[in-house]
Amino acid sequence: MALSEKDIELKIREEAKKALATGEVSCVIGWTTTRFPDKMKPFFAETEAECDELVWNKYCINGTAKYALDDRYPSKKFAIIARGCDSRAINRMLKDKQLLRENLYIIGVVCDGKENPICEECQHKNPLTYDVLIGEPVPEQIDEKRFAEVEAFEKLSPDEKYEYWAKQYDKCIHCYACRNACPACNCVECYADQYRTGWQGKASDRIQNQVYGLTRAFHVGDRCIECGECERVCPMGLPIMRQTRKMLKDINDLFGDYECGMPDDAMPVLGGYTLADPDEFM
Amino acid sequence: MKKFAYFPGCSMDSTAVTYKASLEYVAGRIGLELKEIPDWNCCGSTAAHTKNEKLAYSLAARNIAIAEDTYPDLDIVTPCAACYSRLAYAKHAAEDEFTRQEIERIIKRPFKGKKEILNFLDVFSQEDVMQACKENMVRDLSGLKIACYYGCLMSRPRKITKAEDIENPMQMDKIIELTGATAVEWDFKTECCGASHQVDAPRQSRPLIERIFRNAKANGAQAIVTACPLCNMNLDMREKEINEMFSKKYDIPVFQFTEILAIGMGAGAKTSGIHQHFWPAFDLINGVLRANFGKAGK
Amino acid sequence: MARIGVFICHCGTNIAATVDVEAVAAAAREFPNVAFATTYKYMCSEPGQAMIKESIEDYNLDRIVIASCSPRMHELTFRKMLKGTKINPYMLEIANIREQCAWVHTDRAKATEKAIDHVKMAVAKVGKDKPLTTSTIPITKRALVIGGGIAGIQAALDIADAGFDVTIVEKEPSIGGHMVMLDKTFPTMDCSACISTPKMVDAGAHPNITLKTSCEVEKVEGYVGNFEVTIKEKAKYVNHDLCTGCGLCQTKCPTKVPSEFNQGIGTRPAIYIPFAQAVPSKPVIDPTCCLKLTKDKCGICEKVCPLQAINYKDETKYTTEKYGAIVVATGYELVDWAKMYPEYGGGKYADVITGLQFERLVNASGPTEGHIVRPSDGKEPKDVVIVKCVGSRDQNKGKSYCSRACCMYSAKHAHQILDKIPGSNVYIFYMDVRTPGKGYEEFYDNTRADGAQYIRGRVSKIFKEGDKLICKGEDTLLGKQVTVEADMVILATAMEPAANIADVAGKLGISIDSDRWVTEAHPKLRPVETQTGGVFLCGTCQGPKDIPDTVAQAGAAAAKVMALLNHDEMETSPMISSVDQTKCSGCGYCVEVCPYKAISLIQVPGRDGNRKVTKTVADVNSGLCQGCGCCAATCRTGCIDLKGYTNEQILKEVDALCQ
Amino acid sequence: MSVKTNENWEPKILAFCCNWCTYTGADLAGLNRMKYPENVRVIRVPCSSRVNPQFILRAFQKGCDGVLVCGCHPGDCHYATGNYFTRRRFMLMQRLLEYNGIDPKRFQAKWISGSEAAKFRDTVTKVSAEIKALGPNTKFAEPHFTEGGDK
Amino acid sequence: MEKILNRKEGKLLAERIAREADVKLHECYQCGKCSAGCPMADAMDLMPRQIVHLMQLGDMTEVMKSKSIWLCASCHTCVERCPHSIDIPTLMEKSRMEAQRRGICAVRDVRLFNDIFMETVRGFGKSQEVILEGAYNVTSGHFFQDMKNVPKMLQKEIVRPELNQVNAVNEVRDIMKECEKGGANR
Repeated sequence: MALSEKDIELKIREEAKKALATGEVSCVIGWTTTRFPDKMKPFFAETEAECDELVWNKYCINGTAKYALDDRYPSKKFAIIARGCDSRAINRMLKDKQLLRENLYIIGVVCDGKENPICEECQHKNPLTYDVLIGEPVPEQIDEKRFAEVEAFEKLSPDEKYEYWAKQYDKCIHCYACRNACPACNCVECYADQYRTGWQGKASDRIQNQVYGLTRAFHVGDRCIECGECERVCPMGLPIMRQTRKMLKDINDLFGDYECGMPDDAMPVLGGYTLADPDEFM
Repeated sequence: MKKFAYFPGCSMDSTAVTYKASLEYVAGRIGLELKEIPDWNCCGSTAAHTKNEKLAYSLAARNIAIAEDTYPDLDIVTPCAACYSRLAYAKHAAEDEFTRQEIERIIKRPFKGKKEILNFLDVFSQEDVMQACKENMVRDLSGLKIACYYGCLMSRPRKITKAEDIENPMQMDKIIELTGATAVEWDFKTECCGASHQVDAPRQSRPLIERIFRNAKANGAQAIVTACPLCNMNLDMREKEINEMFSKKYDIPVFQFTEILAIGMGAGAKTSGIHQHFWPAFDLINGVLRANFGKAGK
Repeated sequence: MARIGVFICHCGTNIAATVDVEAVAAAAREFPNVAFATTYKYMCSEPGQAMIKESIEDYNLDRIVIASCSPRMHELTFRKMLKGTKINPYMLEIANIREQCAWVHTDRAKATEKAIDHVKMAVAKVGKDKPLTTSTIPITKRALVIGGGIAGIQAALDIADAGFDVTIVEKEPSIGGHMVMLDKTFPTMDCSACISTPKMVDAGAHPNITLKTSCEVEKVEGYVGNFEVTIKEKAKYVNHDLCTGCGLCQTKCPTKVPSEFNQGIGTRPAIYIPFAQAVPSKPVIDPTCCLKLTKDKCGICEKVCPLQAINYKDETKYTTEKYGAIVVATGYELVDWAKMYPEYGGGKYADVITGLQFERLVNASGPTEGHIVRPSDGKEPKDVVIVKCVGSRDQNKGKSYCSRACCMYSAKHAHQILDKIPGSNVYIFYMDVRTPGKGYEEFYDNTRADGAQYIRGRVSKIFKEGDKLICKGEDTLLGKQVTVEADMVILATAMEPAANIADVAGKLGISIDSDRWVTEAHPKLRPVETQTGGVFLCGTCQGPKDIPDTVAQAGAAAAKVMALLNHDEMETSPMISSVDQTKCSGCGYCVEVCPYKAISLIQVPGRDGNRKVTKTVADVNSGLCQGCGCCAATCRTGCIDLKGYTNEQILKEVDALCQ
Repeated sequence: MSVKTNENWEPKILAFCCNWCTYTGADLAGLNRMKYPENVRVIRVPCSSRVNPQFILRAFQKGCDGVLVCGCHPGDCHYATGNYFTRRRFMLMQRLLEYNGIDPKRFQAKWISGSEAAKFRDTVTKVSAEIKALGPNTKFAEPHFTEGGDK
Repeated sequence: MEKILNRKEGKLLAERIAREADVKLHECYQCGKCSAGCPMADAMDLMPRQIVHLMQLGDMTEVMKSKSIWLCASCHTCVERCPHSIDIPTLMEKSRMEAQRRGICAVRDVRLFNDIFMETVRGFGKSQEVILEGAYNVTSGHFFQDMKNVPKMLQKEIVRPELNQVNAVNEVRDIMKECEKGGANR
C-alpha cells in the first residue's frame, strides 16, 4: 500500500533525525515551507528540532543534490533527501568525482511527481542510489515522447531554426542561473568565468548568449540527467533542455541507448569511443 | 509432466510403425503429453526445397502457424529429422520480416515463427525427462554395445539446428546409456546415410549406408540406434541388400532410440516394435536380457 | 609588451614569384607588437640565419615569426638557430607561405592576401608563446626482456654484449622456448638443440645477464628510460643457491605426469628439470601434482637432497626493479586443434599428433630417443599423413592468417620420416606450398625427391577403422576423392600468441590486433618498436615467423634498445600538457581519454576559502605525455592545456584570421 | 549592399589540420603544385583531437564562413586513438550546429592522410564551392561582420 | 553442346545466386575440404569444389548441366567444415532451380521423384510412401526397385492400405499454386 504524503513526511523527519543522531551527519538537505502555501524552499536541517520543519508535498520541486557542492570538502556527511531525479544528480556528481559517496547519506524517497511540468516526462520515480528508501518502489514508465519535441524541431528549415534560437537568445540575460542549478555544471571554475583565456565574452548580446548556450549544451550534453532544473530556474523562460535533449537524442541515435545518472560505470559518450562507431568523415 | 505440440510427419503414419509404437509407449510411461497439431500437412521434405524455396517454407510454416493458433504456449516437437529441419528452416526464414510477411500471405494465416522447434533428442535430453526415464527403467541392457546414429539433419546446418557439436554429438549416447547399454565411440554419427537419394539414385547412394555399417562394426557396435524414421528405414530395410551388394555379413539390427528406452522400461516385443524390423532384432535383445537376468539389482 | 620580429622568405622565387613578399612585410609592420619585419632571399641559409640573429639584437626582439616553407621542413632548423640567441627556441612560429600558399595558388593578389593572413595568425599566436625548456630525463641503463625463447635470448645477448645489464623474465623453469624442443632446423637440417643450447648457456653465464625463470611481469609503471617493473617469482620450492642440480631428487620422485617439454609424449616427475640442457639446470617442484604439497605425503625429495635445498614452504616473491627499456618476446603457442577440429578426432586418437609432438618423437633426446613410433602402441608407422593448415587459413574454425613456418617444417618432417623409416610413405595434404626464404624452395624440391607425396587438398575427416587412421581428402588436381589409410597423422597446427599476451600488453600499454599479435609502431618503418616509447618487440609475439626471421628481429630490437640506453639522459618534448591545478575540478575525464596513461589523479594540498584542504587534481607525467592535446579539448574548464598549442593561442589565431 | 550578390565575395574558411596526416597531405599538395582556392587558412594542431569544439563556435562567432576539421583516418592516428574522440565530438557538433540553424556544409570534418594530397585539394575545393554557394555566414557572426562583410 | 548462357550472363547469374545464398565466391580458395567430405562426391561428375570454381568463373552453363547439383543430398557436411563457411548446398539448390527453370536436368530420376512427391502432397496434403514408390517405379521404368521389401512390409504390417489425408487439402493446394506462380517450379 502506498504511503500518504503525510506518512512520507513523517518518515522523512524520522530518518533525518536518525541520520543526525549518528553524529556523522552535519545537516539534512530537504525542503521546508515559505510564507506561500504553494512554494517550498530548500532547507538544511542541522538539529533534531529543525528536522520537524522538513516537509514533503507536491511543491517540493527544487533539486536537493547540488547543494552538497556548497561545501566540497565537508568534515561531516551531508544527508540528502533524494527523489529519482536527485539520485541521478548525485550519481552524476559521483561519476564526475565532485562528491564522494562516503560523504553522503542518501535518504531516497519514491516520488510520484511534483507541480513541475518536467515530472510528466519522468522515467525514474524511484531513487537509483540511496542508503535508506522511503516508500514502495513504483513501476517506472518509459517516456515515449522523450525526443518528440526535438524531432519536431529538427523538421524546421535552417532559417526557422535560427530565428527561433535568435529570439530565445535575445531574451537571455546571461545570468548563469541554469549553470548554477545544473548538477552536471559542477566544475570548480566555469570556462565562462575565465576571461583571460578569452573563451567567452561577458556581454549579454545574442552572439555571446548563443556561444554560451551552445558551449553549455556541448559541455553537459553527454552528461545531462534531464532533471529540468535549468529550465525551471531560467528567469527568461528559455527552452534550455531543448539543446541538451538534442545532444542526447543524437547520442542515442549514433551510439546506442543512452541515459545519464545511472548507477553504472559507463563513461559519458565524449569520454570514450568504440571502433564500431559510425563514421561520416571518410 | 510436460506438454508439447506434436508434429508426427508423414512417415509416422506409415513406415515408422516401430517408432510410433515405442514413442507412444515411452511417452505414456513418463507422462509426456504430445498434442498432435490438428490437420497438419507434409513439411515438404527434401523435394519441396529442391524445387521451390517459397513452397518449402510455406508448407512447413502452415504447420507452425496452426500450432501457434491451437497451442500458443507449447513448443513444437517432431520425431523426424527431415521434418525437424524443414520446420526449423521455416522458423529461421521468419527472422527476416519480409520473408515472414510473404509466407503469411501465401498460407493465409498469421505466422510468427517464434516457437521453439525441437526434435525428440532435444526433449529426451532435458534433465527432468532423463530423470523420469531413469526412474522408469526396469530392465538392464548392460553389455549391449550401441552405435548412436544421428544423421545429418539433426545437427546440420549449425545455423538452423544450433547444435553444439556437429561432429560428435552426445545427446543420444547419454539417453540410451540410461538403459545400461554402452554407447560406443565411433566416427560416423553424423555422416549422411543418403536417405533422400535412395529411391531416385540408388546406385550412387547405397555405399553411404555401407560405410556406416562398416564403421559401426569396426568400433565394436552390435546395434545401431537412430532418432529418425527415414534414417531408420533406410538402414534397416536395406541391410540385407547391402550385404549382398558388397559381399559383407553385417549383422547389425537398427533400432529407434525410443525402442531401446521402451525395452528398458519393460515393454514387450510387440509394444516396443522390435518384431517389425526388417533385419531381425529380437535375438540380440533377447540375448542381452537373458545374460543380465538374475544379475543383482533390477 | 612583446617585441615581435617577422621574417619573410623569398625562397628564391618559390615564394616570391607568387606572393608579393614586400607587401606581406609592409602589412606585417602594421600588426600589433610587431617591432620589425623584413624579407630575405633564403631565410634558412647561413646568411639568412645570421641576419635574423642580428635583427634580434638590433631590434631587441623577444619572439619571431618566420614566413617560409612548411614548419615540417625548417621549424627545427630555426629552433636550433635560436639556441644561440637570447630568445628561447620555442618563441618561434612559422607561417607556411610556400607549400600551403605560393605553390598551390596562381593569383598573385589573392595569394599575397592569404600569406598576409598566415603571417597575421602566426603573429597572434607567437604573442602568446611562452619560453619552454626541454627537460631531460635520466635513463636507467638496464633492459628487461620478457620471454626467454630464442628471440629473448638473442636480444638479451646482443644488449648485454654492448655492456648493458639485462634481465630475462621467463615463465617456465628454463629458458629456451620452443626452439630447444625442435629436432632439426630447416633448410640446413642442423640440430636445433646444438645451435640453441650454446646460446642458452651463454645467456646463463653472461656477466650482464640475470635470468629470472619461473617469473612473470606483474606490474609496469613509469615510462621510457624509467620503467619500474614488478616481477612475480613463482615458488620453486627448491633453493637454487644451494642446489647443485645433481638431479637425485627427480630420480626418486614417485609422481609421474605428462611432460610439457615433450608435449605430453612421455612423463616427468613432480620435482623436475624440464629437460637435460635446461638453463638453469636446477629443478623446481610442480605444486599442482607434488604429493607433499597437495596431500602432505611423501617428502622423499627433501630426504634425499644432500644439500637440504628443498623448501616446501617457499612462497611467491615480488621484486621491483628499474629498467630503461623493455623488449617483448613472449612468443607463440599452438592452437588447441582438438577443440577446433572434431572431424579430425578431436584429440581422441593418440596417433594424431601435432608437429611439435613429432619434433619430440624424432628428437634423439626425446622420450623415444629419436625413434619415430606411434604414441598409441609404440609401433613404427609406415604410412604417415601430414595435414597442413590445421587452424591456419581457416576463418570458420581457426585463424584466418597463414602460420608461415608450417610448409617448411612439414617438408622437414616428411624428409625425416622418409629418411629414418625405410619403405615408409608420406602424404602431405596442402593448399599451397609457400617457400619464401633462402634455400627453402630447394628444400621442398629435395623432399619431393625423397618421395613425399604432395596432395593438393584439405583433409575433411580422420577416423579410425581397426588399426588404421583413415584420412579422407580430395586430390583437387585430379578432382577425385582420395583416402589414405595412415598409421600416424601429423597436423601442422597454427601458431597463436601466448595465452596471456593481452594481459602483458595491457600492463605495458601496447596494443594487440584482433588476432592478439602485438602491433608494431609502423609495419614497415618501425617494425620492432611499439606505440609506447621504450617498449620494443621481437619474435613471434608480433606474428608467425620462423627462426631466421625471429633472430634477425631480435637483433634489430636489441639495436634499438642499445641506441636508447647509450644515452645518459634523453630530452623530452616540452610541448606537452600541463594542468592548472588551482582550477582543476579533478573529474578525471582527461585521464580516460589519454592514450598514454600519462595523466593521473593526485592529491595535493589546497585551500578552500580559509581552510586547508586536500584536493584531487589531474597531473601530467612529462615522461609519458606525447603532446596530442586530446585532454585539452576534453577539459571543460580548460585547465589542462597543451604547451605550444594553448587554448589561448588557438583562439588568438582564429580571431586573427577573422579580423 | 547585399554581399550575397557580390561576385567578388570570397568566403573565409578555416581548416584545422593535424600535423601528422592532413598537414603533411597539404604540404604534399604544395610539393606537387596542385591548385585549390585561396580562401582556406590552415591552423596546425598536433592531433585532430586537440580541436576543442569551442574553437569552431569561436570561428563562426568571429565571422568565418566555414570550418573544416581534418585528421588521420581512424586507426592511423599518430597518437593511436585521438581521432576516435574527434569522430564522436564532431558528429555531435555538426548536428547541434545544424539544429541551431547552421548549414552542416559550413562545418565539415574529413579524414585525409599524409599521402592524400589530391583528397586534400578536392576536399578544400569542394568545401570552398559549397560555402561560396551558401553565401556569407550571417547567422552566428558578431554584428559588424554581417554588415558588408568586408573588413 | 549448345551454350545456354553466354559468359556475362553466367557471371551475373552466378553472382546473383551467390548473393541470395549469402556466399562470397571469392573467399573460396579451392582447398577441396568440401569435396573430400562429400558423401555423394563419388557419384558426382563435378566436385562441389569445382561447382564453386565454375561459379567463380561465371560458367553457369557447366554448373547447370552437371549431375552434381541434382545429387547433392543437402547434408551440409561441406559448409560446416569449410574454412570460409561457404554454403555449397544452397548454391547447388539455387543452381538446380535455375536449371529447372531452363528445362535442364542431368539426373532425370531425381527430378521425377521430387515431382511425384510434390504431386502426392498436392493430392493428399501428406506424402504417401506407397503411392510415391509405386508411381516412381512406373514412371521411371525401375519397376522392381525396392519391391523385394514389399511382402515383408505387408506381412509385418509396416504399411497399411489406408490413406492419410489432410482435411483442408485445398489449403495445401492453394499454397502450392501460389508458390508456383512465378514459374519457379519449371
